Amino acid sequence: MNKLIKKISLAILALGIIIPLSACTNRSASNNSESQNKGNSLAVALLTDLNGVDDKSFNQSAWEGLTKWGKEHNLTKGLGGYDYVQSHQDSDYPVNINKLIKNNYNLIYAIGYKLDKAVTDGAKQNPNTKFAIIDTVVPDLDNVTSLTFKDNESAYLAGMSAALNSKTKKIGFIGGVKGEVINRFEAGYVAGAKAAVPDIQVDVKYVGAFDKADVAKSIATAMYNNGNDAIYQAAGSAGLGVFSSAKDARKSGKEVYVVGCDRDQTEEGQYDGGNLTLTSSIKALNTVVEEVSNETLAGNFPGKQHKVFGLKENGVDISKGQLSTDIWNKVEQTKQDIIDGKITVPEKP
Amino acid sequence: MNTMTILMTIVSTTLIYASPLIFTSLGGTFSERGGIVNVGLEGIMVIGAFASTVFSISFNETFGAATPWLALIVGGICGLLFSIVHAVATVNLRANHIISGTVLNMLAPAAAVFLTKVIYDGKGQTPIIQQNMSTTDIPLLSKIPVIGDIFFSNTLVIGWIGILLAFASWWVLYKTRFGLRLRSVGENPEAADTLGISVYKMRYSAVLISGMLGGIGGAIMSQAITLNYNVSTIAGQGFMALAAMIFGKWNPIGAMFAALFFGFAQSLSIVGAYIPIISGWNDVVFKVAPYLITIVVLAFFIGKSTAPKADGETFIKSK
Amino acid sequence: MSKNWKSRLSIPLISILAGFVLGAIIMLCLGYDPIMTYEALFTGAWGDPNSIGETLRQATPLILTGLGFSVATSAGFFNIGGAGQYLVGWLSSIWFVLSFPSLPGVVLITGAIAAGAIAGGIWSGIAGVLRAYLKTNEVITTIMLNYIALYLSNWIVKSFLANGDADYSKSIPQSASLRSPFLMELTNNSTFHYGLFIAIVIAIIMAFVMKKTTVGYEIRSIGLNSDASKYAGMSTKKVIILAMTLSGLLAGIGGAVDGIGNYQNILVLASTPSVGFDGLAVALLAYGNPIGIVFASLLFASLKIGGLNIPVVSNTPSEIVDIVIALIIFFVGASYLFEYISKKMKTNKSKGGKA
Amino acid sequence: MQSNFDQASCAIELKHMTKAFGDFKANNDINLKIKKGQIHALLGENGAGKSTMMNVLSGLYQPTSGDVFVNGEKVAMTSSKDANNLGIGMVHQHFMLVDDFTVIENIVLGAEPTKAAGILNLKQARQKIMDLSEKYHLEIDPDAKVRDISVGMQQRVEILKLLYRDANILIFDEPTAVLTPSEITELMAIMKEMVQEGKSIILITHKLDEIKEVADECTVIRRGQIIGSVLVKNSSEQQLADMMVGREVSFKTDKTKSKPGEAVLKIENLSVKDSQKVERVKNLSFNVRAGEVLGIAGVDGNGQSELVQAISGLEKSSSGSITLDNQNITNLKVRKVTEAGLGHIPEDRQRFGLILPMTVSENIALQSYYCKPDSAHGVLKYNYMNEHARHLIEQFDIRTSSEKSETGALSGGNQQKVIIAREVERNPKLLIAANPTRGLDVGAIEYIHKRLVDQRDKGNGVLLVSFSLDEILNVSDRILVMHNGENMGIVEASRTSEQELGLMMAGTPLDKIKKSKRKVADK
Repeated sequence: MNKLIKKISLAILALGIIIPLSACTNRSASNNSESQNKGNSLAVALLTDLNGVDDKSFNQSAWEGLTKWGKEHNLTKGLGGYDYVQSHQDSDYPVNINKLIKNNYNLIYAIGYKLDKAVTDGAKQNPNTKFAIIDTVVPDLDNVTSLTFKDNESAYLAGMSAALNSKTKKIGFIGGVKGEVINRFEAGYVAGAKAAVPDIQVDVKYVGAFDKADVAKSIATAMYNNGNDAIYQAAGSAGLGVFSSAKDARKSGKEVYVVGCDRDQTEEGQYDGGNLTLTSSIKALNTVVEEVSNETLAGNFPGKQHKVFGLKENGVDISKGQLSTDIWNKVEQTKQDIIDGKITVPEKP
Repeated sequence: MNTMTILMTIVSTTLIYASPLIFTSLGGTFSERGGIVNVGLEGIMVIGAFASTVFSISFNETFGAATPWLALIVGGICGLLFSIVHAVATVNLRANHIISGTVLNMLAPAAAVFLTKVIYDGKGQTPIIQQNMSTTDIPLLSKIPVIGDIFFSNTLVIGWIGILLAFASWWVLYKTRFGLRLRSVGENPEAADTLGISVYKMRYSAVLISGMLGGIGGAIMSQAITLNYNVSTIAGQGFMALAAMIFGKWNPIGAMFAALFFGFAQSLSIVGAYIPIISGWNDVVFKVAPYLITIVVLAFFIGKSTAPKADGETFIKSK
Repeated sequence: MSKNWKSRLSIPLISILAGFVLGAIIMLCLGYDPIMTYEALFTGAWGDPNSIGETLRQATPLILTGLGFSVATSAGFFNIGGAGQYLVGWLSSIWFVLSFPSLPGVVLITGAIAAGAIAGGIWSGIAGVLRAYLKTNEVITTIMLNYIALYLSNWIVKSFLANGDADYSKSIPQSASLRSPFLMELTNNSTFHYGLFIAIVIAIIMAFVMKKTTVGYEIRSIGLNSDASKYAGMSTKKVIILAMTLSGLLAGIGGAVDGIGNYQNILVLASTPSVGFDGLAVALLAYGNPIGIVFASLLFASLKIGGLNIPVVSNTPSEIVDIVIALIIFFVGASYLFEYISKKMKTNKSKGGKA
Repeated sequence: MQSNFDQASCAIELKHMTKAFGDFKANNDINLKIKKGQIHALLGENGAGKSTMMNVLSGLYQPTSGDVFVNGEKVAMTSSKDANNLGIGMVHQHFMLVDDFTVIENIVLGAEPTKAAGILNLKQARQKIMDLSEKYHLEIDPDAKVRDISVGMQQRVEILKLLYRDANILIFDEPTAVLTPSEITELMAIMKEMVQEGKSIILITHKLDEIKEVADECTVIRRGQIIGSVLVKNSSEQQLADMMVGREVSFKTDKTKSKPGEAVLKIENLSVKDSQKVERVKNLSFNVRAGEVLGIAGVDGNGQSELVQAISGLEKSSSGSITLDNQNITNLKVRKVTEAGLGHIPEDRQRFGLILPMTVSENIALQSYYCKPDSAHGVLKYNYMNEHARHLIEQFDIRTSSEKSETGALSGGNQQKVIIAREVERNPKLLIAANPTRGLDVGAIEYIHKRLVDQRDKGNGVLLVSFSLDEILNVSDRILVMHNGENMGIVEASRTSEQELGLMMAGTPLDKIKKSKRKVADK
């Protein structure tokens, strides 16, 4: 028995050596990127939270910005150029930061408040690497810039749009897990809605997780049944359940809408009768990433700074989506008022 | 909300949550009635969700409104193919059933995301499907006054199909030759063997049926709920289905009611927030309630549930 | 005995090999470069002191959740509640430290670990008590308790432990941390901490407990034949509760050690932590043997940490790592395959000899 | 011509049949003829190769070499289905029944009558089954679940399963091991009837009296080889037994007259309910005295198991008291009872007596692992345990390669010896032995009986529960008969007869028998 096991393992081992050897031809191809990118002074990496760069949300937006920037500067995806790394668990952040540093990335975007500890440690230990952290503030480090967004401002406009569009005077909000960032959305949304239509009812619910689309769909169904005719979703991939619930409601003849979040979610709202994404609050990570990358390339990395991107800085915005011209004009007006400082949007509900 | 709306909402949200679980737990019931423990339902659902989504995206223009239904079938077939891994491992290779099921659970999400990246140009989740499975009125039944509105209007038809399928499954298991033989290999494979029943064949059928139904369950998640495949499309539903099967005492009708019960508990926690007296309670109460209720009901009202006698036992045919 | 030991070791080794080879074949079929991928995997896990540190750190909670799962399995229970038990352990350790931040470091660390152990033990003990007295199936209760742990933990973090509106608790004081400047320097600033040594010591203790003590004997007896155990005068109820509690206690220590060693705080989580589920796979790979679990955890951690390096240096999707892990466990479970092949080879050979 | 005729008159013929498992030949060059319309007994010790041969005949095993002829035709059976089609069926020693199925479902399984599309047609099956049941006097309850019916009825279900398939050649593997005397008589009659109908029967048994009663021919098999075939009417029981074991066998356990002392076990007005709250032991009182073997006779399922469980602490009693060695042990925990001086050889050794995947030495420590010298401060002393096990292995002649072997790898007889070594070695005041020789061969039975008597001779009490009247009569000093949970009376073993015991087992109390005897005498 033991002898045979030995033989089998030898056979497998042999296979294990032969097959990869035969694959060596492929190898040169994937190494090309590094040679192409040589001579460029800036290698940029994007480190996402547990969701990847195709989360149909702000990770994706950031990646789109970086890709655009990279192409403009004749870089390719991969070592020495630009790339992204996704984390699979919360403990992966410091590991990923170190792996990126080891592979000579010199500007790292860390997307999400959860990465603040990892960025703080990484920046202290690697003063030559530059970090940009999104959605939270890491103060007092020369090689870290903090980029936060006034999500509440775009949410304010979203709430206003939903309220003005509402025929039932009832609109909803579905969040993923209660927290600092999502609270800003809730606060802005509720304030915007009440400001536009004082007697509007805003129904606020949380899924309790970002991955339970079935629960999110059930909540949305309850909301639509209860007469809400628009729901602002800030629930990550669970938010997909809100869209599918809205599609069901549409089929049964209700004129309901979803307000998208972080990105223009028009794609998600498409159904055979048209589009039910009323509008989307946009977090323009793409432009911010491009901007900061350019500044860094030019030698002006905004270290130690805390940059806040609101409507004024084009960091957040709202899409026109299915809004009527009438409402859109009011929204534009309010947007200007916020930029001008005439309206201050609350950050906490 | 008025009472009518509350009732309507309870029914429709119950079905949203329960439909995938019904199919999957029925699958589990077949497998375990045939003596193969199947903790790999979660993985099977992943494959069903993934495959049906890819199908729907690729062929929605060809098949139009029939796409979601065909996608369910595709999900079922792929679930079935995937479950062959489990069948080979447990029936032929004498693997511990739990190890093999765990392999399915680990393999499926990795393979699905991997393939998504291969198919969709490196993206980690698929695009949104265009032809989704949406709620509709059931013809005739929805015309019944009051009851029709509560139960059959604007409802997830596949959920009702699942409920009917549970009764059909019961009938198959308890009233047909196939069912009798399938159960016999789950209770006493040696006895079945002496009577000329091919234990291996029956156990294969049991696992493959569970693969098909689990695949459909997963497909319902992507076709009716998330409308795409991403890594969190299936996030624990397979385990809830496993729980439903045990809760239902390995009986198809019991499993179906257990799945509905889980959905109902979720639904209550959602609708509860609209009922004036309790709507002021802390949100965490509503979040925890469905799971707590399940434990309490199971412990104090349902009691012991016993698996088929040879469930999980490897049958080795003597030569 | 020694022969048995050898063949028990050879199966995991062949399985690991087979898993990697099959993984390579899959990559080849889909046009990815297996050598480069595996190279990235290896250097990502063991290529430099920092990576080694991270790999060892990642193995730490796996050892403990794996031990937890295997204790329950020995007594005949399927504890899929590792995730919840780990989580309440994590929560309690941080909660304890934050409640008494001014205590001396040794007290804080032992207290935090004890708090995690107790919380994890209670969490699975619930399933044990229900099983012992009401015959409630532990599979269902532990699944449900996972979700309850998630929601309760998130709520507690937000309501009691967070700074203002943040989604994570305050950080624990340096004195309560299992990390040390020495280890950081040694591993080039990795998150490696003393928890690994705690985990290994506990693994050795568990090996002793399960093999050499009356308690371990009772747990094994009940798992193998509960009727005979009753006949021999063992209290099955007591042992069921004990085994389940011990199981969660270990997972809880895993959470605590990860909490004060790795995270240094607790986060609002989007879903139940995967470490609990990985512990199950680790235990299966090691056939429940405590020392085997240490090695299986190291393998797992290598793959997980090394896997992070794959997308950095190649274009292979990192999911290949999870596929390889699944394949390895498949081969371990289906080890009869090797036996079958060797039998076939034997008979073919003898047939050939006769002809 | 002659040989042709010969073959045609044979239901089954084996020619040079060999079945090997690896290097081990379980059947070696077997030549055997089973004549049509006869009962052919097959006699041999456990492990002699009878079961292997029968598995070959029922299609479960394929012979390594040699030929099988059925009704004169050479056949190659690859599955039990093939055997079924040839009209061969087997009643297994361990019933091959699905507990969760009804009697009808069990009978039709594998040969189900169906309507279109595979829908079961149990109505049609029921008619045929009830006809067969009537014809062969095989009384059954068609809709009861098998787990709820008596062992005797389970066997009738097994037989009906074969008849339902129109089997002509029936193999009975130790069919009487689990039956009561009256059930045995019934079965013998049924077998004779079936032979008269033209069916052929192969009867595997240890019980020589049964062979004498029903069999036409008897073949003895030992170590995989045929020792010889004899016509039953021409040979005596003693001859057959000697052929079987290859040496002379004593049927009677040698024992001196008992010298009973004080009562070690006192049972007073004991009642026990089972898990369904049905009273299984009713107001039972008796004593077991030091230095005697008290046998409890009775048909399976008349409260014996519950009685034993109540004494050993596995089941609670609802009223009454149990005193062991002057200590009230009523409703004490198992361990307390054991410590008070009880040894217990349980009914189902694999289910209750042993933990099969554990080593022999671990099993020997099963009752004492928690105290010195097996362990100290919760730590097991393996050195001591192994040494102790080696000592007992030698003393009790347990055949195992090492004390570290898995107990499951031992033969049934040796497994039982492990239990006996463990229980007897503690020298318990009272030893309960519940069906201690079930399924064991003559050699092992002899050994175990000797051990029980030894225990008695050491001045301890022995409570022997057995369904085998032979065993009860052979080993016991006094016999208590249980029926329906009640005490039918206690008789001296030396002054009773099978008939008297049979009447009591059927539910006639002893005093009534005595009265009627007196009446007969009076008349």
